[in-house]
Amino acid sequence: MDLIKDAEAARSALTTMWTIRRFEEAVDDLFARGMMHGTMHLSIGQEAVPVGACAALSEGDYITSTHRGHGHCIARGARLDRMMAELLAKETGYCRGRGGSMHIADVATGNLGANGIVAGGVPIAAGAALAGKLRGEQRVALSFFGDGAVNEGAWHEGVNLAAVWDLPVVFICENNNYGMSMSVQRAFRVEHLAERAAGYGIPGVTVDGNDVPAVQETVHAAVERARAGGGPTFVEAVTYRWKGHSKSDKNLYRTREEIERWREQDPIARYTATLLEAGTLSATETEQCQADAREAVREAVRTANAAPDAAAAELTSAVYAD
Amino acid sequence: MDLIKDAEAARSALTTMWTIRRFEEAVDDLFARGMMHGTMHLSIGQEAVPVGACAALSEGDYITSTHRGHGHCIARGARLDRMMAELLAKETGYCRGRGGSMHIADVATGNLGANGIVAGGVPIAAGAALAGKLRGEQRVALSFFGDGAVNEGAWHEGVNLAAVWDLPVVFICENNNYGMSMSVQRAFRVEHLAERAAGYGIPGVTVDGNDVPAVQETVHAAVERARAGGGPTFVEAVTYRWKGHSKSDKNLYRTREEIERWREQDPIARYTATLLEAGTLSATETEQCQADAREAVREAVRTANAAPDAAAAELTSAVYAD
Amino acid sequence: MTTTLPTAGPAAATQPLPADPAERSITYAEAVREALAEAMQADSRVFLLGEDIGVYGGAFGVTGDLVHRFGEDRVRDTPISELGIVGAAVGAALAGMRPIVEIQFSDFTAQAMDQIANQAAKIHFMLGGAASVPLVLRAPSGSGTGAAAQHSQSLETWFAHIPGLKVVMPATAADAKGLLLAAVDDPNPVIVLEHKLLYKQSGPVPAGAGRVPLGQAAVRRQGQDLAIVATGVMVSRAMEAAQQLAEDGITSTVIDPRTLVPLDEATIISAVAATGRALLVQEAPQNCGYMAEIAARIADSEAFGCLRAPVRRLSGLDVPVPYAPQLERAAVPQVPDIVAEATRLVRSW
Amino acid sequence: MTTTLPTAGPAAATQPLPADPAERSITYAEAVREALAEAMQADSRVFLLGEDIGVYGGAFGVTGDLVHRFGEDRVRDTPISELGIVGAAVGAALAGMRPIVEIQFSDFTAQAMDQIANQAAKIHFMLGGAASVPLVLRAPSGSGTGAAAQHSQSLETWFAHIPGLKVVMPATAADAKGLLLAAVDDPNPVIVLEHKLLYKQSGPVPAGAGRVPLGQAAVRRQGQDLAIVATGVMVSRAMEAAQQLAEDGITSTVIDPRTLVPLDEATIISAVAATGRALLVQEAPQNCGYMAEIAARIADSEAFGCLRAPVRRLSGLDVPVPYAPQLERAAVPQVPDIVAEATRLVRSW
Ligand SMILES: Cc1ncc(C[n+]2csc(CCOP(=O)(O)OP(=O)(O)O)c2C)c(N)n1
Ligand SMILES: Cc1ncc(C[n+]2csc(CCOP(=O)(O)OP(=O)(O)O)c2C)c(N)n1
Ligand SMILES: [Mg+2]
Ligand SMILES: [Mg+2]
Repeated sequence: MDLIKDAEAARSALTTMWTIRRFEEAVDDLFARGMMHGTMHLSIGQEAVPVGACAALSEGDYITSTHRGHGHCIARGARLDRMMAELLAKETGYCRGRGGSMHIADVATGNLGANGIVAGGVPIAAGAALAGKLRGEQRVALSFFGDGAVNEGAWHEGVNLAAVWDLPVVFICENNNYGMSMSVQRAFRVEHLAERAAGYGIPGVTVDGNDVPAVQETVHAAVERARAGGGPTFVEAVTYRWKGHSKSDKNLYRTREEIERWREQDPIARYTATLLEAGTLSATETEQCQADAREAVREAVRTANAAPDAAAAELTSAVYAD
Repeated sequence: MDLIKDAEAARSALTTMWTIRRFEEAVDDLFARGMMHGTMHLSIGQEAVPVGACAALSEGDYITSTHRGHGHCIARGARLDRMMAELLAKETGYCRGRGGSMHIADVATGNLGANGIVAGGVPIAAGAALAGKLRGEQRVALSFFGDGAVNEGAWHEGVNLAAVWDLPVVFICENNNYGMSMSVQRAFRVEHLAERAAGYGIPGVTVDGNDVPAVQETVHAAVERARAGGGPTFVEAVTYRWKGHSKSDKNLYRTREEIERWREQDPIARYTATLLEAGTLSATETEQCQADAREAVREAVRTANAAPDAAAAELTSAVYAD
Repeated sequence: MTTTLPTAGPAAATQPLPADPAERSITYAEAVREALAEAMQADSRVFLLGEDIGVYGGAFGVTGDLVHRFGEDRVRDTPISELGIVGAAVGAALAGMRPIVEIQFSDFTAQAMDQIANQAAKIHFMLGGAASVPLVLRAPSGSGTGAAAQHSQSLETWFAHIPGLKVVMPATAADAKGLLLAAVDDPNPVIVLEHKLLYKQSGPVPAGAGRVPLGQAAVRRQGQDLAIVATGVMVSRAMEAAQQLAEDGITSTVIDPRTLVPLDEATIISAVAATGRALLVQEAPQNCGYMAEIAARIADSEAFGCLRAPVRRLSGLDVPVPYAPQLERAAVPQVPDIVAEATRLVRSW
Repeated sequence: MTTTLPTAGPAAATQPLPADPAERSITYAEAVREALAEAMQADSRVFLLGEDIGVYGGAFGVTGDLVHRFGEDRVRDTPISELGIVGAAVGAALAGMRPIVEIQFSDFTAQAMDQIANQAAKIHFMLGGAASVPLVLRAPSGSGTGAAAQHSQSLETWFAHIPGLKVVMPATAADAKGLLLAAVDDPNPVIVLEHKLLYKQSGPVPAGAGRVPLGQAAVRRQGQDLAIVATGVMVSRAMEAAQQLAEDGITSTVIDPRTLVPLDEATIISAVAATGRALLVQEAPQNCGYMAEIAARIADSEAFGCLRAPVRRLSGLDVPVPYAPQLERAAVPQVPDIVAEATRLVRSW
């Protein structure tokens, strides 16, 4: 797949990036108006990573996601109305209102779940890859996590298992430069997080995480390597979150200037410019992508709002599977 | 300190190596005769690591130890009689019979404890080093652990904290090639465990762990670096345990030939030969070291045997400090 | 080496929950912060470590501006690595410091459980008393914020089950300060489970207010018909319920144990003996929750002979905490539930 | 999505502990191994992972030669990384496999607690039922081997407190096999706490012996004067005590719950109601141990009105398990302790 030259692929990628942005803007707005509950972690500004990475996957592949997981879920193909319904605590939500933003997942698309636990999905991805390998399948598991996750024990153990067992996993770090308020400069003593990979005997590569074709290409190589039995790869995609970490964030740990500089690297604007320059899509077409996304999100909010609230009656019967 | 040329230092190091060996042989024997309880992890064949490493430390420095910790405790200067008393479940033991082999410690010599948990001591060492640093002291903390520990989350988190906070810690891996039955070849995808260090931005060095002067020299450099504010170092000392992992080991995972090859690398014999060759000690003197060690261990067994058994009466009052 | 379990604390003081308007009133979060500041001021060995406790001011704003007052060394932001952080605190405590760790959500104690349960709790005993681990772990606990199953647990029973740990659950601003100061003084590892919903609640904390000793329950209200024992955020719900019950002619003694380990068992037992009925209210799921321990102690105490009714527990449902606000509310006891249960207990027995 | 807490299991069968000499007798460890082999034979989704379970045969020799029979892929040695191992098992289970993890000592579940309690237990619920985590965790539990405080714990209460987990404690060879087979069948995460001291004990396991359903207690013996509820290694101690008590004219019903979650509460309650006295015996420290839950349920059940005596618990001391054999023995209930406590209970009330 060529996200620069292939018009169909480009249209899809650009629309998905816009969809993530519009979806999260809607969430931000609903939250601000008191119509949404809990806390929300928005990935606005980081859209190139989920879109580029998921574009490199095939049907049947698994992903594990994070607390900042709306983008992953959308990029992997989930339905917007069921996502929005989940956030609005509706019975029609993906988790029937039991999980909310931090546990959203469309299992049908191989999404094994967002995770409220930093690095929680990393060993889970290794295990999903192991399952495929034991069955002799060609499935790859892709694990999304943030820079902050890389210092958790779960990350270390999960990556090492995948490495020594040659598991088909792609570990993709969304390095948005902060774990909450902790900058990567303070949390690591290496310049590139990808330097961690060598200690596990696996390749590590750093890519511009605001460049969607670059992300797709890099992840694609890692996916192909994994599928061919070459084992895991650690991909570090450097990006930035525009919004606060969550709703409690007063942005005291970074400057307006820094945020401004990164906003100038808007992955959607950059990709649009690339496509126009390459002549892959016309301005009308890129605008259509944006409009389609807005309409899809609007429709999702409408559908979700109309759905029945999650019902407390069946709480205790939902704990165990049978 | 020059363990090759300095006769006093050499005498002390050689005697300590013999003491560890004789102590553990006595333990092995007492256990076999049913006079000792629980399980024991012997470090016979690995004596160069604790002796070389502790020779590089100063008074006031801390160590954390492991389940295979008799050597660390002895090399750091503990009393043999109180150690033996502990293993024999006596009231005079270092832990009053409550800890046993896996929790033995002489706190007075800065030994913060053996540990039944693989990698348990690693973040503890980082914290002890942090304490010294916060008080503006010059103390170093040295953390012993095995190759198996390096894959634990606790190891990862402890090492990273030390790295990002520039803590005066020396992480010393006793790579005896196996974590129980798991060979380093199966547990790691790197050739030298020291390669892990780079991912934390700290130096990593591999040393012949059966060469006591080499261990001392390498650790000494790391200690000096730490004391000078240069932060932690990861030292991998490659060695081998002659005995089984513990009492349940049937040695099914390695060959007699492999064990034989390593026995030929006996760190005590090698060091003795080095000293004789260098003319630092005479044959009479090296034999005296051996004899002194045997006598000290015998005396410790006698003293410990004569001591009263640990008393159950004060169990519940021993849980909380006041 | 003395405090053993069960410890009957000193006779509990009767402490009314309603504020005396003459007294200074601050929030629970401010009270915690004040205790942290006073402890650091008084003792150079005290320092804080945790995720985002520095310039961010803590996920729940508890540490606030402390980093500006005490510097980054003593208000130490950490990478995200709970096991390493608690382990480092254990090491620092062994080496003579008095670390106070903030675990961002008490759920993440799961990550640090080895250092909490296998190291901090046991080292003093395992080393035969040769060392101690004076370490305080603060961990925001409980549901009610819509943060769902991995950010809303009430795990006190995990800690109370491990000999060597002390377990504290402050329910008022004054206790949040006073118990924390006592915890810092204690030579043992103490885990303080603060409740997220209480952080913004204000209460009287006299300016010079000092320590509240561990092991002393607070009798928040006295009555004749039943004894209600409640912890954490359930204390204020129990008080509200008691008020409503009183209007209905049912009077209750409300006891807040404040510290679960050591427990002031005597105060609870005598209140149950006096009223003949016990209602035990917790937010945690019922199965093996802390109130099972209280129930078991009552059922094997002098109060046994005085029981006029079964010992009743009212707990969170045995479910992970759900996200949807209506489900989340349904999953833990609310004031009307307490009123209903108390009424049933008194009217049917 | 049905099994809820508390579950009153099907009426419990009366199962005598003493062996019928006509039946095949194998050790508890062999019984576990047999279940593992049968499960792997029957279902290609089943595989094992854990530290040293391959050529070493397991720290307690449980997996033995299985690696030679099923290969290194399905009897998978792991690096020392409990959190990673359990996490990988969660992932494999989500992806359609049936992993069985051996945690070398149950104490090391502390390392894996996040994946056990925050992931495995909650995923089915958090995802609204869209996925399940059919995962079995085997963990050798208990004291008596001189391995001291970090290798000897009985942590069942930790797991029983987390909704979403099932908790099993087999006390005989037959149950070790039958309950494990049932656990493998179960679509939920099940933790099986095997007891180290039982591994070498033999018991009747009929050649074709199959599943023992979860949620069904075993009444090991029947009597009139009191009901003894015991778990793990305490079951055989309780049986020995009951034998001695009988010689002294005191007859007891001995109940082995076998699964703590789901619990066959009905069998326990009716035995207590019938005898009017309950003695609850566990190895774990008393405070917040599982028997607190049983006591609490008794104190709030139909049996309440039938109680002729306080509900008595006999537990491990609230101390970390000590190393010295004489201290270790003193720290947990022994047969004479059970006899003494039962006698006191019957004679004084
Ligand atoms: C184990 C654990 N520790 C702490 C937290 C609280 N927390 C949630 S997100 C977060 C920051 C994560 O940073 P990063 O991994 O870089 O992801 P980002 O938020 O930047 O996308 C923290 C500390 C958590 N959820 N889980
Ligand atoms: C957390 C934890 N997991 C597993 C064990 C069981 N165990 C004790 S020692 C050991 C092997 C350790 O290997 P290594 O670190 O290389 O040290 P060595 O025994 O070779 O000295 C294992 C698996 C343990 N004690 N703690
Ligand atoms: Mg980040
Ligand atoms: Mg080793």
